[in-house]
Amino acid sequence: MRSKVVGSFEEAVAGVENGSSILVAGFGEPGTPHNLVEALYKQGASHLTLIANGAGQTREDGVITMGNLIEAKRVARVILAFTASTHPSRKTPLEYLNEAGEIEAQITPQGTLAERIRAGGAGIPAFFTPAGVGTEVTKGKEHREFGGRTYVMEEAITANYALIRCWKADSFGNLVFRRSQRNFNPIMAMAADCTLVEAEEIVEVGTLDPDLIHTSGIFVQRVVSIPDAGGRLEIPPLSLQKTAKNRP
Amino acid sequence: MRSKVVGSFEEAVAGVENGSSILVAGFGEPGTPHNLVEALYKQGASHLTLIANGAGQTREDGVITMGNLIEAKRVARVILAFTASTHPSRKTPLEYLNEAGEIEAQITPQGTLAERIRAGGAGIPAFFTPAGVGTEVTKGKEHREFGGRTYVMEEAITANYALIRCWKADSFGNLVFRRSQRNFNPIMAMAADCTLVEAEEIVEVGTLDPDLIHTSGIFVQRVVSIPDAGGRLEIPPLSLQKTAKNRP
Amino acid sequence: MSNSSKRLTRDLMAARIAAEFKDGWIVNLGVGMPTRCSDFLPEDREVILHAENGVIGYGRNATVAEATPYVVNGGAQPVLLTPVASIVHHADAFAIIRRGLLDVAVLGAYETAANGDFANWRINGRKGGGIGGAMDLAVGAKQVFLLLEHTTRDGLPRLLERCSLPLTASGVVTLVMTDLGLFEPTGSSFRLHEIAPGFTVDDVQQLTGAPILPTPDLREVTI
Amino acid sequence: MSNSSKRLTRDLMAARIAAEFKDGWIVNLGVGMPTRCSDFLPEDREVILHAENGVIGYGRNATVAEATPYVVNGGAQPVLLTPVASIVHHADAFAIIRRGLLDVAVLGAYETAANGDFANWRINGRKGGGIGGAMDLAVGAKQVFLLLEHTTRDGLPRLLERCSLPLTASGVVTLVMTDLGLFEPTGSSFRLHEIAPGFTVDDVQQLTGAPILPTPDLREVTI
Repeated sequence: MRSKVVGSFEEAVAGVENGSSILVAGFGEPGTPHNLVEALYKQGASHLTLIANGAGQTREDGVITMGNLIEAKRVARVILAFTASTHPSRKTPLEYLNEAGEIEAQITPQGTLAERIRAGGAGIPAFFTPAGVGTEVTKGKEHREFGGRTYVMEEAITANYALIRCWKADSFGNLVFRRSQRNFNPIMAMAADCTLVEAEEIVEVGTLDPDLIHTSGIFVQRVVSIPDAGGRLEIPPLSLQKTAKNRP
Repeated sequence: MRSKVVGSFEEAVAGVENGSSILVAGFGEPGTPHNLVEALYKQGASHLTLIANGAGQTREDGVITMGNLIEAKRVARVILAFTASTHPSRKTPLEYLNEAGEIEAQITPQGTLAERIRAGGAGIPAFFTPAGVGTEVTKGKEHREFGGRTYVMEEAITANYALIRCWKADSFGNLVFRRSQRNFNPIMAMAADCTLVEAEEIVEVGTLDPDLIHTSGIFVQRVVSIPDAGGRLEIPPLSLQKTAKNRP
Repeated sequence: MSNSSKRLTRDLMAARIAAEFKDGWIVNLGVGMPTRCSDFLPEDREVILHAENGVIGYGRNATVAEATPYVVNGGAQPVLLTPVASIVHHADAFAIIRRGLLDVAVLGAYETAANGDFANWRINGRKGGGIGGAMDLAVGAKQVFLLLEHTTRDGLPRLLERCSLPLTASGVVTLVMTDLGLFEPTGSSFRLHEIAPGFTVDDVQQLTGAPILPTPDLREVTI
Repeated sequence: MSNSSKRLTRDLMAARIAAEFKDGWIVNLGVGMPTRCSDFLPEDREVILHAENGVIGYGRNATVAEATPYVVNGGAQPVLLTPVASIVHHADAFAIIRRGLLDVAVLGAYETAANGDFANWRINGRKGGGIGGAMDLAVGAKQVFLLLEHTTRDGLPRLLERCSLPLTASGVVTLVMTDLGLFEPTGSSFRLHEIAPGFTVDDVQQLTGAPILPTPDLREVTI
């Protein structure tokens, strides 16, 4: 078995060209491929299209995010469920560039985003959903009734790359996610031509129970081990620090 | 936590009314809910719609199948990927009734069938697929081009009931399937209003790893333990006897 | 307003709306105030919490000691799992929503209207916004409860005859909890079921952009 | 036909088509003859077998002693898993197919034509049929190889100028293995690359319903 394991994050993102479309997984902290995003930031590709849940924030703890890529004007287009921060007072680089017309920002309901990606990974070019009907986000789109209810047609999303983070991977690229790390990861891995994975642990082929594998290795092209992760998070989870309650 | 476990197959299928639509999982032997099908046969409901991969065969080893329900004229309509046996010499009850015009038999490509069920479970009323374009099975259906390729629109399938077989269940209805037992089971469980499960083993709530659960208990209404199964198959697998090779 | 009038705390608002959850319900709690509800679930009832990221069956918010970076709710906050917990991916999490399995979605909002409309994703004049899962939840859940402050920072009403902001969904709101009381949109007015202690119906009417109709058995908000 | 002419056995046909699999290919083997290929995979190449029921990375057919009722291929026959194996549900198994991840689908057929059409699901005059996964596989896989007997039980040709049976898909067949040789549909004819030992091109032409064009380097079928 040829191994898909590469030696560094740099190697994992090698060859990402200007103009590439990139799915970036994660919901909050869990399952966010911070290391691959940082490697992409250093790699230099520009005119990117980013597809993710949100991509606005930059951080003050040194962790490189999609927000940094956007701030550096390396991103031409985003498709997101959040294109602005929830608090108008905390403006993100994306918002400034969006207001200045320097980036194309497509906003889409989160379930529609997830289903468009799932459709892309499933070879389904388009489907109908009730989400957003009667709102400005579905204006100009095709609507149709099924069973007396109105739905809007949405088209699939595929991309050149997906950036994925998992708990365990084997060298064939079979992936296991832990708890809410799963989120967009399995569907994004299916929708990309080239799926790049950062894994907290890489194990021998044959040691993962086939019934427990969340993403089949046939969807994965490159896997890289996160140094010093060993099943733990190498980056202090910001959301955890901010929101976990101090209770007795 | 209220338990969804019921005491018998009879109890599990109680209340299935005439005219019900029923998804029946299984592909070959694995994941086929033989005990629930037998209970449904004894229960007596008629004018049923059955949705399954295939439903033709009757067996000579005493195992009751959907073929027996069809033979007993309890089925008004089927949606299947196989409406006739592969060998014209072995005619099934479904074929005789279909030729006589006594049953409505809709044939659909297997992937379209799976995706229609998945769409039903996902609240997606319709989608486009390339399967069957240019063949007689998509005649009269709406076709449309996306990206220069022609697709056909297919509508979702939902049903009143799903008959499911799993390896392990907890009393909340969380399910784990073993190997190719999975097949149609998870998507059918999602597409039914009332999902009935026969489980080879029932375990305490909290003992199944949340990451390993293939079907969430929120999709499941009733679970029944297969007596004397204990993780093994209580019915001799016909396909196994027939096809496994006698090699040294 | 009397001297004893004090708007309800966020915890009280969350606790009051959580008291509406019925036994066996599957509930989604939106980002912001709604996620607080998981700390106030009625102990005599079994309520299953569903999050957009695919966590089904989570429980209360985690303390710093309990928190792991692997388990977060729809607001990306660390939570604990309950024994019935299971995990699905994002597309399946929204399959559950669209399929209609949620008994209620509790959402935050900028505005809501007597006709059951609400707006929670974009402020007028601002480019971009944050929809998150709200549009899917609003049309998928059997009921939509809102948790919001009764007025803006500038003292303007958030409960209106018609929304002024771009809508999240039309005619779906069934219950509204603010820091002044518990309201039910009726089409042309808000029926006031419960009122914050120390406030009068007139107080509330003055801070509301639509007619307020107190129910005959109007009472103070209590948990 | 000489005395030594004997049609190829099913195992030989399966082995010859399996020899076409390239290193790294993802392959689906259809019900019937094609599933035999898993017993003849080239040992110097890594081939991943995919089945409609969601088993990815299965290997050879199981012996009675090895078989378990939990692991079957697309023909519902017991098989063994390889170390890279993973399992998905039926909808995801077909997502893989439609997404275009399969390098080849090897299918059985009643008929095929020089224009790359084939038919394998319904016999004329018969009500109903068996499509299985064939229509999805035929339009999803990068290539379609067929494995079929060269003639019907009545001696009529199965390789034709145009199919007479309802099509499974149009213009998708890239290689055809019969018990008389290895053929490539070219649009108007079948290019004959390899021929069963003991048969002449004329022998094959007489049993074929479309023009046969032998390649200049025509050779005997060998594994």
